[in-house]
Amino acid sequence: MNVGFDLVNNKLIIRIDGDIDHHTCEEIRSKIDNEIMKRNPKSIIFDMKNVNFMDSSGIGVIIGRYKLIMTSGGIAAMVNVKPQIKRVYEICGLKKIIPVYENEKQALESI
Amino acid sequence: MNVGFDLVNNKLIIRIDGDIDHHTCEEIRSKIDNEIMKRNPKSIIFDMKNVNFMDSSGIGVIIGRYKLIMTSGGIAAMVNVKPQIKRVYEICGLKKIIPVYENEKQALESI
Amino acid sequence: MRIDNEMKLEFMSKSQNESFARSVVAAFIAQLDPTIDELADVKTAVSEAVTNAIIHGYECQNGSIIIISRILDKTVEIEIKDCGKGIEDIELARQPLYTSKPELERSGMGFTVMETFMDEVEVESQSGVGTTVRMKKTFKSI
Amino acid sequence: MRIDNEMKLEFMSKSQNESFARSVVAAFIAQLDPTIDELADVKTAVSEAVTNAIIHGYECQNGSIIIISRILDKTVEIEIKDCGKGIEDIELARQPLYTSKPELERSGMGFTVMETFMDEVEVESQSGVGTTVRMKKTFKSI
Ligand SMILES: Nc1ncnc2c1ncn2[C@@H]1O[C@H](COP(=O)(O)OP(=O)(O)O)[C@@H](O)[C@H]1O
Ligand SMILES: Nc1ncnc2c1ncn2[C@@H]1O[C@H](COP(=O)(O)OP(=O)(O)O)[C@@H](O)[C@H]1O
Repeated sequence: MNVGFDLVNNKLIIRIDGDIDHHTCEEIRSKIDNEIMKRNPKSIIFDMKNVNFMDSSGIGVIIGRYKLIMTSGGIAAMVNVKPQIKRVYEICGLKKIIPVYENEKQALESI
Repeated sequence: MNVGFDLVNNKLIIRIDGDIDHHTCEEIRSKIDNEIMKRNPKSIIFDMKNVNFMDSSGIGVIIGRYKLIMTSGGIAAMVNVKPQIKRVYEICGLKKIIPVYENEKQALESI
Repeated sequence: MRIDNEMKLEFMSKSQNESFARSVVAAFIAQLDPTIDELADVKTAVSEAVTNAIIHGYECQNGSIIIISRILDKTVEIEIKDCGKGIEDIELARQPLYTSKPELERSGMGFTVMETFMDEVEVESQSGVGTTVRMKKTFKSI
Repeated sequence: MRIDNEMKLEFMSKSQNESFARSVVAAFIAQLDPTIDELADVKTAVSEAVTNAIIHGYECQNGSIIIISRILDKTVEIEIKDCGKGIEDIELARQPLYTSKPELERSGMGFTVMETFMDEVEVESQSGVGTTVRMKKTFKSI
């Protein structure tokens, strides 16, 4: 499970590559938490361009990271979200707490 | 199962689209035989560009059409053959009876 | 009713089989020519039920999961069965946000996802015996 | 030897299940990270054995086909079983170009393809009882 990172203006872009399910969750979670610990960013942006599948286990991971960044007063956003993932995301009520932007540029300007 | 045809200089190009296995064979066979009956070509060229899978049932269909065109003194060739199909083709000894060309142009010039 | 096609799959409760299970069901329903959205819906619902069998049913111990799927005309039926610990209160379990394992960062949305993406979801469970989730979806004809 | 993963698939002897069966085995061995060629080899061998069960074993009548697959380290074992008419002379059946159904334009190359693409092929069969084909292939580590 490949997770890439970029820090832009103290905003951590998290690029997940592959399906997010219970099997891949654990690794994604620990990679992200390590990076947040190390870089201490102001906010986080999930780049979902290379995620073709996500189920409610993935929602758990996203919410967990959202809570983590909240404790230090930060916020979370999501970009490049494909239709299947958008539907799971909406059903699970994430729309209300983690805004979705078209692309990275818009997210970086808005948060 | 889609099978397209083109007649160039009395040579029938047969464009098969999809997997060739026992399930799809019957339809491929009858479409090709109808077309050969109707157009009475001098020779036939199998265009395998859109075939990603073929097993020995497919070999049966190819040999069957080869025999059919042979009875009227014609020949058969094959173009745009992908690696998996080339391997099945070689194992089954088709190489000796049906020449493979890189592309349509080469086949049309050579046969 | 006439069954057009049927398959039964049995596999070990290992988390790498979550993606395997959804690929199998996707390959099976391919004969119904589902839309991309319909295919994604079924894969997601299957992923939820299989994940639940692994995490909750068997609590990540060894066990066997069975998927039976039937195609009748334009409808697919999918049954996902474990012989794990079972659900004590099914009604509670199906509530959105309810999870018995918040420590694992579960969202508690598995059943809600299944119910949203499939036309029907039926849960049968008995403590200490196991759980069966039965789902149905009818595809729109083209 | 330790089994790393195992699955069992049962399906109806319908020709549309030929592509289903090879997709299932392909999805199962994906966890071994096979090369494109290795994946194609296994899919082709599975397609041959399943087609034989449908055409020769059940002679296109209703029946049930079982695939059991196991992963042990870098090796996959695949067992394809029918309860059809069986093979009288296995040695003859395995000869290249031998087919009992030339009227169906069979090439008689099914067993040869299986033997070429897999490391081991074992055939067990009994007239009137059925046929089991057991194949093995070890993937090259990367
Ligand atoms: N197969 C199962 N075996 C035992 N308990 C289950 C099973 N499936 C679901 N449950 C119970 O139902 C609850 C809700 O499930 P779900 O909505 O999928 O949320 P989550 O998996 O996030 O906990 C689980 O927390 C668990 O207690
Ligand atoms: N599952 C089976 N049940 C009964 N007979 C079989 C089975 N598999 C193979 N055979 C016999 O072995 C012969 C050779 O098989 P194969 O090499 O695959 O060639 P083909 O399928 O083209 O006939 C078949 O023609 C058939 O008589």
